Amino acid sequence: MADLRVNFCGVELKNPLTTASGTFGFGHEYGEFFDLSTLGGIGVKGLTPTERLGNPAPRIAETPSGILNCVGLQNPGIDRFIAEQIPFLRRYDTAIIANVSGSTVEEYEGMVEKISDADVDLIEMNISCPNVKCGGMAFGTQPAMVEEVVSAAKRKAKKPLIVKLSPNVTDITEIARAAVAAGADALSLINTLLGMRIDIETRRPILSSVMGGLSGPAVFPVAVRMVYQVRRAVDVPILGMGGIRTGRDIVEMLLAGADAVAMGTVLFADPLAPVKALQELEAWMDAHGVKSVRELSGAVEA
Amino acid sequence: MADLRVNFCGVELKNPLTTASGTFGFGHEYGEFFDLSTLGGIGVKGLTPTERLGNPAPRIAETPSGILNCVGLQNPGIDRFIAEQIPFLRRYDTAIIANVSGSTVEEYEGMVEKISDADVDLIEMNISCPNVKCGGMAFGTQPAMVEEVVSAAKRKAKKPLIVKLSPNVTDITEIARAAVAAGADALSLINTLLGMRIDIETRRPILSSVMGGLSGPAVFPVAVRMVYQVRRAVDVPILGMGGIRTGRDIVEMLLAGADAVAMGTVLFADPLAPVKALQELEAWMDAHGVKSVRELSGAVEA
Amino acid sequence: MSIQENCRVVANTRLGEGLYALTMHAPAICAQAQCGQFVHIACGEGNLLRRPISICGWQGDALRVVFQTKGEGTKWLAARQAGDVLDVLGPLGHGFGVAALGAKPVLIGGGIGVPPMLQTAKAAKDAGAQPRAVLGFRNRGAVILEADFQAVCETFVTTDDGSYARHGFVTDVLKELLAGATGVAACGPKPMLKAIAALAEDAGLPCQVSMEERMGCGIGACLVCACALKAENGETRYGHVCKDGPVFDAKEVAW
Amino acid sequence: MSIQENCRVVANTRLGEGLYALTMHAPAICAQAQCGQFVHIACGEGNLLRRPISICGWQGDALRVVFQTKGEGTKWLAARQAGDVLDVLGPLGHGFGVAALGAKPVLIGGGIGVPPMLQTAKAAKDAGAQPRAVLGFRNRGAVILEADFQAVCETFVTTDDGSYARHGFVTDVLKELLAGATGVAACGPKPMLKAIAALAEDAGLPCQVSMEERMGCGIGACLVCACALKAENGETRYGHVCKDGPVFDAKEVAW
Ligand SMILES: Cc1cc2nc3c(=O)[nH]c(=O)nc-3n(C[C@H](O)[C@H](O)[C@H](O)COP(=O)(O)OP(=O)(O)OC[C@H]3O[C@@H](n4cnc5c(N)ncnc54)[C@H](O)[C@@H]3O)c2cc1C
Ligand SMILES: Cc1cc2nc3c(=O)[nH]c(=O)nc-3n(C[C@H](O)[C@H](O)[C@H](O)COP(=O)(O)OP(=O)(O)OC[C@H]3O[C@@H](n4cnc5c(N)ncnc54)[C@H](O)[C@@H]3O)c2cc1C
Ligand SMILES: Cc1cc2nc3c(=O)[nH]c(=O)nc-3n(C[C@H](O)[C@H](O)[C@H](O)COP(=O)(O)O)c2cc1C
Ligand SMILES: Cc1cc2nc3c(=O)[nH]c(=O)nc-3n(C[C@H](O)[C@H](O)[C@H](O)COP(=O)(O)O)c2cc1C
Ligand code: FES
Ligand code: FES
Repeated sequence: MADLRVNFCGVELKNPLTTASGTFGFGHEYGEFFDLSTLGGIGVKGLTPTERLGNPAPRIAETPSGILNCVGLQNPGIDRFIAEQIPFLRRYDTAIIANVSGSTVEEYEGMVEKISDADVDLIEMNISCPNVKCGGMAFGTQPAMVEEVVSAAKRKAKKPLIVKLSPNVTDITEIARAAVAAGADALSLINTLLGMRIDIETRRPILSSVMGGLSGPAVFPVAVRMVYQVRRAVDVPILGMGGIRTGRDIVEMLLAGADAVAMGTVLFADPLAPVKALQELEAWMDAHGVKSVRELSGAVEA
Repeated sequence: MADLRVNFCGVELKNPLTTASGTFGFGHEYGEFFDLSTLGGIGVKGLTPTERLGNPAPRIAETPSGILNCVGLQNPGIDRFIAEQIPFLRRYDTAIIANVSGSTVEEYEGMVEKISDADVDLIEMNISCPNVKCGGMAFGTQPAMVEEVVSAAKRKAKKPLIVKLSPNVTDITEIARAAVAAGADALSLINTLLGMRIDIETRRPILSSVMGGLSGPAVFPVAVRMVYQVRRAVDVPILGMGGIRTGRDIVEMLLAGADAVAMGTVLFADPLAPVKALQELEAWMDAHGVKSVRELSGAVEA
Repeated sequence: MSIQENCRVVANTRLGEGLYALTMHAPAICAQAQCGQFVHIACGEGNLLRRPISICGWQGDALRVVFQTKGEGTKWLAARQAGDVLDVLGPLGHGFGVAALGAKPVLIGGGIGVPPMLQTAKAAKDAGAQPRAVLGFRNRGAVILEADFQAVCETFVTTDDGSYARHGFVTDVLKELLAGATGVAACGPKPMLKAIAALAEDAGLPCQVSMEERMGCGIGACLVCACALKAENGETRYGHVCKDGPVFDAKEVAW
Repeated sequence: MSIQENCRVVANTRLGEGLYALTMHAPAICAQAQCGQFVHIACGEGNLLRRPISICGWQGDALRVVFQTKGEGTKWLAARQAGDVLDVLGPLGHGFGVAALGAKPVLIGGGIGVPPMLQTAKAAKDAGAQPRAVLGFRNRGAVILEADFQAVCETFVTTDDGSYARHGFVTDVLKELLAGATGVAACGPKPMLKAIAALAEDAGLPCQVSMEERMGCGIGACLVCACALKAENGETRYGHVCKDGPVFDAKEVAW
């Protein structure tokens, strides 16, 4: 029997598979399809200081082996998450990964402080958000902004702080180094790639926000590459994501350098994908005599 | 009957469809499947000052709706291209787009000078190549390097100079502006996204070069987005490419801002894809009462 | 409770130009289905996302959907044959509440919005009401399910161009039926729904409308299928077509 | 001249664990095929790239390939049934030149490298030569096409584990046959080909080997299927398996 347990920043995960923030709501819906305790952890919808309504529809467009989305961080706000959702999630034997987003450094600080006192296991800080004080440029695209926002947040963090990187950068290792220098306990990547589709009949962008985030299997090779690069650049645990579909994809992401992984978009195609992928992972490990999933992390020979 | 003609930098193309450099060799092979005169233009394999052997195999890996490649610019060198290939290509009624790559500014200068005197219609300068004098960082990822290499090349250019942009950057508009400021007559985009796949059985990267270039339908939404952004940033013609598969994709790329397009990876799936796409384009235009393809360029309403 | 069920195609019949009725063996979904709900169908390896299609009706274990080909997904579905197996999620969303529509509901379908109204008509009738149906189509070639409706209740058909039945819009008929009506339910293009909602509101009748939006998960987790609703504070909030809908109270919708 | 042909599957037969023989109606390809060439088959919407498969043989308009399931592509191919249509490019590449192998060629196949040697044996025989075949397999379950070869020429079979026929490697048999041989041709795993090439060279015999590499276009345009060859200046140059090969003169290959 393969040992799937992973220790991620001091948090014991029963297996390396978590769900990607924003694709899994707060777990209720997929909980109708499988037991949420099957998962190593649940990444919840990105939270903001107060309720956010999100963008108008359409918020999704299909692309070859992927999707674009522009949900715009619709969420009930961190307080209602803490009050209403944590008790539900705690009924399951799985780690809770709270995902926080902000539009100023102060917002991030406040969120991290607040969520640190709530009953969650890990804090994931999404820095792909536009910095309203910097002309809307995403925090995660400039090393200086990364340092600033991560070090501010880290000072308030009483739980392990995962910094989630944007892939829309020239050099992901530079950003990873900045985040780790500023105190990130772990990194997660990749968030979505910026993309666009146009409805040729109406000649209008499909998404209400014109451009949106690309995710799904299409981005898997980009995600594997970035995890590989980041693994070689810094020394903190990595939560790898971007297009993971199967148990084999999990193995590949682990080999590239991830310590744990998250699955998102593929759930829309198959709500049982996490259960199947875990079975495949275990069967693959047994067939290959891999005793612990930890042996796989970063084990690519290159 | 729809008018497919496009004037690209003063060169009259019979239609907006060309082939992407490196996917079409020098035309011989696909010429067995269809008449090369069908094409608006042919982008030939990337040329270097002297013959290049390229990378060892494996040079290709499949990804969801895409591929990774690391051919490593195998080519016979610019002199043999001029002597042996131009005469063959000139037998067809189609524009010749010579694609040049270098590893120093001087190499680019020399290539552009030489190819300017040869019988080609357009020069496409691939700046995604590593700059050996700058620690191997790709020319196309730093505005300063872009300015330097493009202005040097432009001084030698006696044919329209298209600068081909790398998508592996934080802000494509910054690079586009640098290229245009330095004298680029047109821009082409996108080159491949950096990606990686690992063979989980051998635990080794599939590609001999570890990382390689992602192309094919998977990247289409990224390409559309970048063409859209660049169209709004600069005022030169754009050759749009990245994952184009059908006539509808051509329309979408034109609407985003391209003046002409190129098709590459999809040829491997279907050697007749260009012929079919042109038929679809024409039928679509007729059905929608679009008289000239030129009406479509940049006509997205956003 | 949503279910993932592998459903064998029993029949896939062409009803007209680009129009198909597909019946599948779906015991678990049929056992729970309600009128106005939808199923989310995986449409081939080439398409990552499922396609939402309304439930037109069911009989025993046989679930019927009626659809129009639009892009790759529905074209793939049109090519399915008896014996093929479909990967289906369902039944999803909130359907029509026939009880709230009273004893004399008017049920309106426009174009490819017609199918879900059939089971709704049956449900209303089974509940003891006297439904009437109004079905609007672009032209003669687009007419579907007329006989099926007539077998259930009094049915009025219109075509936009007058090439079949009454020339005009469903709203023309609705105006005439409002007097005796106790409620209105509709599915179809948004402008049609908006016009119907306005007529019902003027007449003081309850009105339920089935909305459409592009979907991801189909079950309420990804929040992409936003439908603008009126918030209590007078502003707009977003409900989700897949879970809060597809059927909404017309008064709630921010048109 | 390469052709794109839509080929109806005539039969797809399971030969063993993960092993299939697929016959398709391919008149245009058959009309031009030569032994040792391959076809490039589109394997379903989920896979962008075609899959290269050697031509095992043809009879009239019926082309036969024999393949082993490995990943998604070959699994898709294994699921095809009579009547399905395949999108095939072919015949591609340079095959075996039987004339250069002389009157007594030894033809060697290892595992899934066995299929292309069958038509090669036939071609040699048709050309008046007296071929002998040596077929090596991992174990009894992997043995394919033995009877087909025996119908053409004297055939020796080995298994790595001795579970069937002779225990040992094809090279063990080759050593015994070299004396009377005029040439060697082989297809199989690279280490096997390398060992065979060395034996043939020592014996001063011409040797042709069929190489494998991951492919894109399959026709020589994309240059991804590089095979390291010895350049005249003693360095390495890259030939391309799809166009210059798959069959190369063993002396040219930089092993
Ligand atoms: C609740 C609901 C019920 C529906 N019921 C029916 C029905 O009974 N019969 C029927 O013919 N159609 C119905 N539709 C519309 C149907 O879902 C679309 O026609 C279909 O998704 C188009 O897919 P495609 O691949 O053919 O088109 P494409 O345009 O290629 O699809 C591209 C993407 O856009 C989405 N999309 C395109 N049009 C629509 C649309 N109108 N609504 C939602 N998503 C869309 C697709 O799902 C896909 O993700 C319903 C839609 C919803 C939301
Ligand atoms: C000239 C030639 C002739 C061949 N003839 C036969 C034959 O007659 N019978 C047979 O069973 N197999 C043959 N092969 C091998 C066959 O092409 C691969 O097994 C097949 O491509 C695997 O595809 P997949 O999707 O099942 O596997 P995956 O591993 O999922 O394929 C992933 C990618 O790698 C490529 N790939 C994987 N393995 C190979 C390989 N060994 N060679 C080339 N590409 C590979 C695939 O084409 C695909 O692009 C031949 C290969 C070549 C180059
Ligand atoms: C609909 C949708 C909503 C998302 N919302 C968030 C979010 O709120 N916060 C966040 O950090 N990432 C968000 N993401 C990004 C995912 O968490 C993940 O990084 C990305 O989708 C890549 O993984 P995937 O390809 O498996 O989906 C969202 C992605 C999707 C598709
Ligand atoms: C096998 C291969 C080789 C390529 N070689 C070159 C090259 O030599 N020069 C260049 O500028 N681009 C090269 N490219 C990039 C393509 O020209 C094109 O920019 C990219 O593939 C995106 O288009 P596509 O998705 O239609 O293939 C190559 C791409 C592929 C797949
Ligand atoms: S489609 Fe995911 S919430 Fe509606
Ligand atoms: S596969 Fe393209 S050159 Fe061989």
